[in-house]
Amino acid sequence: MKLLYFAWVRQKIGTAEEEVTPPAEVTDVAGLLDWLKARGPGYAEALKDARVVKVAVNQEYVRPDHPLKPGDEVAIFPPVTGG
Amino acid sequence: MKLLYFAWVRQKIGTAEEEVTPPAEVTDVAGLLDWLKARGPGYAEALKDARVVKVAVNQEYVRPDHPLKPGDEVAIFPPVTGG
Amino acid sequence: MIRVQREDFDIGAEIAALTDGNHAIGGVASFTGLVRDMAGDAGIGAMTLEHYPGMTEKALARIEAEAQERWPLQASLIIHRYGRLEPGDRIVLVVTASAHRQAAFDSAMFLMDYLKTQAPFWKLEETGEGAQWVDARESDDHALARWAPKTGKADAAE
Amino acid sequence: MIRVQREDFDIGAEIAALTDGNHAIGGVASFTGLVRDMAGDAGIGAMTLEHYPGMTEKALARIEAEAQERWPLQASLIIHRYGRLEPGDRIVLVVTASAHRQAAFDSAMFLMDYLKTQAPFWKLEETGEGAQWVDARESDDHALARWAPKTGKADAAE
Repeated sequence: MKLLYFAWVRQKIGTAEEEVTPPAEVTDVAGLLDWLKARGPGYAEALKDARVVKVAVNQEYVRPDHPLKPGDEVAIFPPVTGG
Repeated sequence: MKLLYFAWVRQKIGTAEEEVTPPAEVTDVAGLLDWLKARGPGYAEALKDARVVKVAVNQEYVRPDHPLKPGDEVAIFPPVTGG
Repeated sequence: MIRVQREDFDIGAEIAALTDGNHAIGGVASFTGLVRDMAGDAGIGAMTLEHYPGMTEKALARIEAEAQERWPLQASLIIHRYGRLEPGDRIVLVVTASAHRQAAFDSAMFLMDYLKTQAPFWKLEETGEGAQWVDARESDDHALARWAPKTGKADAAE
Repeated sequence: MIRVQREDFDIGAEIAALTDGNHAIGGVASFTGLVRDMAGDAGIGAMTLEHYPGMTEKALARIEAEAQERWPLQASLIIHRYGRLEPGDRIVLVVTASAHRQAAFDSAMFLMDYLKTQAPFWKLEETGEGAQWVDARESDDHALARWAPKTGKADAAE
């Protein structure tokens, strides 16, 4: 599974992208965020408030209960501020 | 008093501007329109519905009861259609 | 700034002249009116815009001043052409610049609604059946009504 | 039409390319977003716009398609820049063209409101106290809410 991070999520985690293989019990977006938070202080800090960060799977916004599969591209980022 | 006519008011009356000296009983815009209507069939046709035509005195929109004085520039025209 | 002219205008150059160097501007709204091929049902070839020299400038200046009073604008521009225009030709340009986008959008709409109902211009269309004066549209009066003072639109800037 | 690019754009040239020769267009609305000197209280020198290549284009294309569905548009354009921008620089351009002015205005406002809240861009401002990510604004969410389907805005074209 390919993970992409943007803006301050990227800065706090310290990388722009990584390839991960979460354990079998991670089946949806909420589960992935919980699993990531346990990977280190940068992750915990970036993802501490799950209601703030946005998640896109395969470049579409999704909700926390969105199911995940191995080949997915999952992007995690703050609320957008373009325009 | 200088009178200016625009668009179909001008076409129906047959002139773009004229200098007139209305009688003393013409003291306001409504009185001027009534006096003009009696000047000929073109005037009568152009001004037959006083609620349709707009009047500006000295380049400001005015109401029928607006008073008139000798040196005024009075313009009479249809509802505007610019923009 | 207002201009009444026979000549065409260059939208990009006008916006640049109005806004370049003013770094307090966050948003610029513009509206350009063009001569359409179809007015109602009859195809039109061209039109002639008649106006009232002198009063036109006064009316536009007053409308612009009112927009400046209602919204915190950094800059504004109204250009309106007169004379003979063909389909696709530009008729009118309104540009408003503000710190925030909603003030720019709202004031541009306000300027257009006022122009349509207050500025002394009249359109004579060349149709298949000869020249015809365009009728004023009730929908333009309705559009104007939304800016009546009671609506408090002046405070709608984001 | 949508474009995501590092390069600047020319408003007049973009509008001309979009509208020239289409005589069904009666009105063209545009909005240009510029980098302001002041964001909140701290003066900013410049900003860097980060984005999500791939998703950005998809998001803009979907937003444009929704505008085309809601309003009878003859043409539309969204350009959004990324990279480092200085005060006064253009960030975003939205252009909409329709037979009638209100459809052009409304759809341009809709596109900007959606862009602000949906398109994956993030602004990093250079302030006196170092670089700082811009916070999303609640007022942008409120602006978006007015386009919820229940309001029937889709039928508001004059």
